[in-house]
Amino acid sequence: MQLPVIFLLLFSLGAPGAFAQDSKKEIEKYQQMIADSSPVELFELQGEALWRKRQGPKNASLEQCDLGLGAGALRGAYAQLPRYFKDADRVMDLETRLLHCMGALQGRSREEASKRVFGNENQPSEMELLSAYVAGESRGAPMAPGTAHPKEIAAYELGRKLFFYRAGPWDFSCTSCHGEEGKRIRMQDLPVLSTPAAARPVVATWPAYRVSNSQFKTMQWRINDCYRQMRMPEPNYASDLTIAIATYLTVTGKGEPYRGPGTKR
Amino acid sequence: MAEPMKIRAVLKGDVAEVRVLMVHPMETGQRKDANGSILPMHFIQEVTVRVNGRVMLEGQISQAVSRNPVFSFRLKGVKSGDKLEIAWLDNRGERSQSVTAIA
Amino acid sequence: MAAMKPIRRLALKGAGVLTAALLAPLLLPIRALAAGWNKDAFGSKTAADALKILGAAGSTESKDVVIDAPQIAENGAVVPIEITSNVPNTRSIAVVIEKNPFPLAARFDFGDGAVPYVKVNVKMGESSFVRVVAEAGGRYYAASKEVKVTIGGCGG
Amino acid sequence: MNPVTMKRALRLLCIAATLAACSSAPVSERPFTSASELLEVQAVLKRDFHARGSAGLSRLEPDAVQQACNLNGNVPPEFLVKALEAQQMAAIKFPQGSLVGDWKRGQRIAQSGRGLQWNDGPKDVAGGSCYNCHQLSPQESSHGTLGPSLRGFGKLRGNTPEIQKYTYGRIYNAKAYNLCSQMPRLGHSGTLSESQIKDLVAYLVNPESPVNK
Repeated sequence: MQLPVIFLLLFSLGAPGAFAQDSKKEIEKYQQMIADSSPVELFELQGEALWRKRQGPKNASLEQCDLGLGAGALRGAYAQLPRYFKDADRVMDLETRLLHCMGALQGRSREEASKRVFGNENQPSEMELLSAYVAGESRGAPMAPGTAHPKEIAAYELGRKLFFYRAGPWDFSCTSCHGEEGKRIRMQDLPVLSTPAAARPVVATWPAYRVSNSQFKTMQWRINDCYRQMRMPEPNYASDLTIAIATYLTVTGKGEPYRGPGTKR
Repeated sequence: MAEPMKIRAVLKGDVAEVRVLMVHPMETGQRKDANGSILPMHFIQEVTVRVNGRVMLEGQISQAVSRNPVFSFRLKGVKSGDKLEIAWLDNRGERSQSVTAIA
Repeated sequence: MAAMKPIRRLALKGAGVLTAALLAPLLLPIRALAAGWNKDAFGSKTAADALKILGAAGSTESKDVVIDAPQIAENGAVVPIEITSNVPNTRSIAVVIEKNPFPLAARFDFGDGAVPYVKVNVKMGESSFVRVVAEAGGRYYAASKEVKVTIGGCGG
Repeated sequence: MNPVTMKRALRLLCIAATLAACSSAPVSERPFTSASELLEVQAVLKRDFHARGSAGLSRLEPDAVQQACNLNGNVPPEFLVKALEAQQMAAIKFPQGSLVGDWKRGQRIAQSGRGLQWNDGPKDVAGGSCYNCHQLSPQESSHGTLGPSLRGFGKLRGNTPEIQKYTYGRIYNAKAYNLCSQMPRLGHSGTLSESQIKDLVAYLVNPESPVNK
């Protein structure tokens, strides 16, 4: 190998390293600035209006929905999800629990209530607006998902296995991208979500407003869209599989004070 | 169709920090909808900030301002309780207006 | 924007934080400081043309015009720009994004009491210089800052 | 995966399971300790996924490579790696004649992240998603770092028939060279066509390509 070529190789290895370091700092500044001037509050306000809105055959609102801290108790409720619910004998995340209340309180069928759970920039979905509002009511509360009940432990274990399980035509698992420190796709840093240090800031800022498409996104969407890019078939909305992954991520990131709903790229 | 705004105006010393969130698509005329047809230009052109009826600041903005615009301004010589009114007018002649008291 | 409907009902209820949208009588004439939306300036395809139409062709670089913008924006859809003009009695600020199809992004006119400061989120089609031109006493003062727009995400 | 190779692969796997138990990779990296645990997860996938667009449920069927990598935390025993890499290599279909296409088309394929997603329609042209993980041309700063930098790929290795074949094969099926690699098997999975892979080879080895400038 001629000398200049070696030099080229060494130079190329050196330069991006240095560039990568300040670019990480600059991107963090960008993230801070978009969080400071974000319209996410508009989604929280609309979520509050929906929480109170009478709907469904029973013409009832969601104000009596028990998110784990008692009927209608909102303050800090999101920070303690996912958790086991005796009335449904099942571990539920926020969206699954909202779906449950839409059935139990409003008399709506699961099929109707989950017809359009992922919205767009012109028409956010009910779940997105409600998630913004309910999550906002946990600001400052440390994330404390359920970890004691056998079904909570089982959900965590299943989530962990799913996180590492490689499948699909591209043989991807979550760790294919979220498995190694300091890696990125394009300019997108990839947190190693199996470690508390990386999981904490993530679980503390989802659900979130995404500036790239002006849409408010939930954790169910986040898991759904990851599987799409893993070239997998589509996960069932609010299925045990999606709740298990959300449980694994939230338990891994527990203890972090919630500071969402966030604003992201 | 007019969409309201979310205004926060807080007096810090003799300067009021004003932050306003607006609901508007701010279409550039270069985007396509789901079935491929161009979404026409649709954006706020004028923003007016009044305190107790007097115009203190005017903005002329374009489709280069992000969707759901968020502005921050600073106003001096105002006191808490003053009536702060922000209005916008878009390229279709639609208007929206909101009033709040400076905290 | 049908889904935004609930927000208006909330607004009409006059919730403390979100105020009511008032009715027609209060729609006073909007223009007082500037002549109104400058079609030609905003329609210009180059920064130079836009600034010439605004009468701001000859501007001198000045440290008193301060631009706080990210060096790298993960996405061009929202680039927060914070502008302060410390030039005494600044009356207006123009924001120009040189590589945008229509470079003039916004212009703000400041009446008595309004601090020559504004923070606004702008869209950038690609990496470009953001140029701010402040007008005070019939003279123009300018500064520029480069913002690199990257393709974030998985590009899928 | 015809049933014969599947059965043989599973038999190999059972032997591997016993040997694997004693390899020392960190526990968190190896959540699976037995083939039966794999079956448990596969059952959950079949229950909680549904087909959408081109992404059918058949995509959930594991093959021997996935079983070996899943069960052994991506570090299967040496003899199993050898056996499965050889099997994957034998399955690579190398085109007749030239293995090098047009580097300009290759650049577009490297930039495009489309292909095999449920929202990719029949008319959408698949891409290689290369820039998601690799640096290639120095002009493109928005590149990933999951994979090694490929800057100067042809310049460093030379544009020889051997290197062209190695490059074609590696894009077609990276697991024939490194069994549990995270690089997708772009040819094996039917994502990229023969001519698209040849264009990517050109983008990597042609001296005119920006990758080698």
